[in-house]
Amino acid sequence: MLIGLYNYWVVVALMMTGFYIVIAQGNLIKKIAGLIIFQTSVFIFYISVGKVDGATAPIVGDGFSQYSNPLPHVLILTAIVVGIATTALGLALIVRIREAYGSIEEDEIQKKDDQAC
Amino acid sequence: MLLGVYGLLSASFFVAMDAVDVAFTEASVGAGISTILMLTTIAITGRSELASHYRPTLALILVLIIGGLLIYGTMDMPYFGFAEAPANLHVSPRYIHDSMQEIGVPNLVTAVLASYRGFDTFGEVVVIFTAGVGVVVLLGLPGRRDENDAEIELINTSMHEQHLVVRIVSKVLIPFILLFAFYVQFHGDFGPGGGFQAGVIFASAIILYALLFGLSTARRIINQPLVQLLSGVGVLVYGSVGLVSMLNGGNFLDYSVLSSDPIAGQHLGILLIELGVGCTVASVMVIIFFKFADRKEALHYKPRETK
Amino acid sequence: MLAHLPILQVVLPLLAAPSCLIMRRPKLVWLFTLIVSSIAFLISVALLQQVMESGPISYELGGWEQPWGIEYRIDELSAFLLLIVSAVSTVVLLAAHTSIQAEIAEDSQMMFYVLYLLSLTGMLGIISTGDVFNVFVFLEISSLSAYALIAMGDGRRALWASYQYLIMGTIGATFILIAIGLMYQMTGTLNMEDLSRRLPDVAHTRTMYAAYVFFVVGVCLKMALFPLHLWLPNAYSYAPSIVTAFFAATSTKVALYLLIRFTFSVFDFSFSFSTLPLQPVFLVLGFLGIFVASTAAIYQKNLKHLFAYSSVAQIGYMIVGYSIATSAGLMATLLHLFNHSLMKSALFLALAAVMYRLSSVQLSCLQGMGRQMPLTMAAIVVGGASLIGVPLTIGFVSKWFLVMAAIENGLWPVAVLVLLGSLLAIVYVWRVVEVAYFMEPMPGKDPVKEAPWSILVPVWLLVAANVYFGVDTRLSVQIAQAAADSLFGVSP
Amino acid sequence: MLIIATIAILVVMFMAILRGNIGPTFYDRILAVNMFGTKTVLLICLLGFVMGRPEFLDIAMVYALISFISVIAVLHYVDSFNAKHDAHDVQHGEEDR
Amino acid sequence: MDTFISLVSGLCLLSGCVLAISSGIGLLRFPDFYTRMHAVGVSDTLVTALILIGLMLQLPDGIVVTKLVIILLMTLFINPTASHALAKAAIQSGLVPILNKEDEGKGEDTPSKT
Repeated sequence: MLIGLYNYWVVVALMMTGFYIVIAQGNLIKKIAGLIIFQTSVFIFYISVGKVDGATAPIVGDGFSQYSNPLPHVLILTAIVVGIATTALGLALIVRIREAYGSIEEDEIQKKDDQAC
Repeated sequence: MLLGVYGLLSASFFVAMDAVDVAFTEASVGAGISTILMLTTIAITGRSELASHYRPTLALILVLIIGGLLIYGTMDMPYFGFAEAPANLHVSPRYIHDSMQEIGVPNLVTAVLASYRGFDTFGEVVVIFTAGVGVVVLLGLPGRRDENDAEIELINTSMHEQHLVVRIVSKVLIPFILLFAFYVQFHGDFGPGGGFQAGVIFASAIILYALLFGLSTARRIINQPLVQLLSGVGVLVYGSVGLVSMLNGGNFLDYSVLSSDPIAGQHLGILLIELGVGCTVASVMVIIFFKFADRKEALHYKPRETK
Repeated sequence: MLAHLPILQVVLPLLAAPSCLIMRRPKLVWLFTLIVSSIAFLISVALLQQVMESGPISYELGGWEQPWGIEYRIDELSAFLLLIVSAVSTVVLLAAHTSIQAEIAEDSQMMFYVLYLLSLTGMLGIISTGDVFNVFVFLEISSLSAYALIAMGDGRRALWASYQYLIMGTIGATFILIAIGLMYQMTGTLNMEDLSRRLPDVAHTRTMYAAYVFFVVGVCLKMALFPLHLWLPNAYSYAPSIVTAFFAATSTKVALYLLIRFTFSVFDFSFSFSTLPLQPVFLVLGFLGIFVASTAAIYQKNLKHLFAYSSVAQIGYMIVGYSIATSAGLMATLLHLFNHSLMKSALFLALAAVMYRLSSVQLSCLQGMGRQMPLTMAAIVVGGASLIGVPLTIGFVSKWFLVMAAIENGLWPVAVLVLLGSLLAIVYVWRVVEVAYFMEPMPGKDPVKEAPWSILVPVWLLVAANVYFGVDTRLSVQIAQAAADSLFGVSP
Repeated sequence: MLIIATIAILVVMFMAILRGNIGPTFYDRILAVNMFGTKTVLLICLLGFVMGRPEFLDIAMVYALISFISVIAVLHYVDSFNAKHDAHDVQHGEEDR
Repeated sequence: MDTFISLVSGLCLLSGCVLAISSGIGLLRFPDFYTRMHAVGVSDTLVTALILIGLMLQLPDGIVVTKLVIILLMTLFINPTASHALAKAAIQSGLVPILNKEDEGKGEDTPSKT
């Protein structure tokens, strides 16, 4: 029972690492990095779902009868694109924030905002 | 940096999991594009980190709760790699068994991606397009060129003279990369690959060029407004394939009606939409890179704004 | 062509967005966007009519039948939501040109409309799709464009707000993605209808509980339900006024739609409410949201902030109605959803007018405006009355139904608390009225003119709708009733 | 044989990660990552053979290209970063993200 | 003949592995950046070549071998180039190699460009 699920547990651990970085980090870029890790581990989770023991990659070829499930792959392809889109936008925002605030630390930005109030 | 490793690592994991196409994409995205973007951002914002301040306890508790919930959720999951799991029994068998007759594309992922779930892919193209527009909005519009182009170039050449060997090697490599991109684009039906991957590879060739020969040189070759237009054209191509199939009496994105023979129609449709995808992705990636790089270059001249 | 309406609804604005890039002049693009949006509105009217007459419409994309391909499925609920979103978008767009001219630099205006269309597409796509993964994709389209739109707002705070929204929104979306993955793993399908057929078999596995919780948390992040609302006030306040008016009326509503859709059509209704302790949790959160956010609203100095907090409070009302978990309660929620988008878009659009003349929405700037901008201020007053729930406005109607639904179920405290919440609304709305009408204009300040017609007309259109649907409730109640009934499986 | 090779490559990859982690200078890290990249290419080739699907070679090719581009990009930015920082007289970032 | 080929291929793979591991050890154990660079840069290319050739011999099938050759060529181009660029960048940034314990400090202490 433990062996059968270990893969998922590793994924969960990775996911939580990423998630932890997102919420605990004060540095904006690191937050985005955490977000990427978080998302990528979700992708790994999906792909694990589609894996079938003894099967091969879902490209029809001679001499193979069992293929892994192609659907999760498709979903993850889309999700990867979404991920990179989010990353690009987030980083662009960081560049602007840096220009406007002169800092990329969450606390400092908050402080500057409070002062302005 | 380490993130790039993570990208590579997860990609090799995907290979082990039979997800060739995903590995392909993750390789080019995780290790390539997002690393480059990260680096550019770091270069712009500066790497000097202040003493990092964590707020660990609360975050840790939250993470533990959520992680615990997930572990709890895994308890009833079918085992990893279990062929009889519901996920592998319900919808996907049709993709595996019938798609050769229905679509005739050996790469099942391409078949599902482009035809069965073509609309998702359309959405994906639009997401990328949105990101491109968003980055353009955030980081300035094309045409706003710095006056001191010549000066920038001076710096650039001085910077790149050092890497003479790299430049020559890359010069040889770039045409091959472009060729390879086309191979990936059109070979996607048979092997791993497809529009998205091809687009990314194509864009990375251009990025390589820009890195080594300076932005202004690259800018001379690549007309930014045109590239921007191209990103829209890709979406339009995809959409109009859908509309044409609608006019031909099918449903939106039903490629079977594009030609008298359904299989040929499917092939045509997949080819066209992959082209659209490739077009949009390549141009958006190039745009995004240029926007970031422009910002960075501008930073070299203006003293840092202190507010 | 009539059969293709469900997809045209989404694809039209989608294809219009890149086409905008070809047109270079902002005015032209604006006109084009307006036309596209109004066509979308007309289509949604036609769809609603069709659905009310002949039941749900299903449209198979790519010609693949449903668990294999992606299906578009329009039922009463989604048709209702489509109508709201496209209507608000069209009316808001009417005012967009003037307001945007004042708030956004000339050369980004074109991009503004592109993003606006994309965001509209995303919302319409979420509402009409019948495929859970497609929901995720369109959710991301709408959120990505939302981040960019918000960042276009004034000053650096907009950037920061947008960044916070991006982080929160992405976490939310990823949670939803995890939930979808778990559901797929247990059932092997992504189609909503198919899911609802296959879920009962596995409903009592721990995986399903986890999936449901992840989904709810993810959606609540997007919806800005009380403890997760932190991104909303800033995002609304610093975005361009037009964007605020559009989002306040639509984006949280779309998230609420997702919650309703998943609780009632995808998961079994009894699963959501009897197996998991969702009802008390939502009731408590809803009321906490109402009271905390309303109290916060009272102390705000910035009008946009004030109304943004009030939005959080209003979401609390909707959640309360939702968690009553009867057809009547749900109907009240839907009605409030409709009404709230009308009043919030009216209010924020009126603020756009204020912004246009005063280039500030600080409460103190409003002194004496009751005389200088009578029409705008009157609109704000009517909208505020609606928020409170004064009779003859739509706010009254939905609160009435909410209270009735609560009493019907013997939940007296709920009814009382709803009324108490309205008292708080009186306080914050009164502050605005007081400043605008009973304070002398600041000395030494030039008097300003009334807002231009191009903004006033849409504002008053919305205000008129506010009053009209407050008096003549037949139409909205009928549709909301039909939608709620169909979700509960009662044949109308 | 193939399996042994795969395991050996994995071990080397692990070593590269270690070096990347302790690394003392920035360049050590790049070096480690570069090595990691080339090893991944090999790993994918080997995996393709182990699984009997030589189609995987396409991915290996992409990998080789991408890791090259990454290293170039890193160097490029490190260059410019150093140039900028020397001007501002800020310490060399010994630490890396 | 077949056994011979497989023997050769096995030999290639095995020596590739040994080299790879030794380069890994070098990467970990050598004292400074340049020596590490040496360990990796030199052996890496050879390792790749050996393993790829070993693989080519395993499955003498037209397209596969072509692809492997392409990969091989690419690594042959790319690896030394990357190492070169890396070393050059390191020198330029003012990282001093430990040439000799006594020599230290006197080395190419190039002040980085300003």
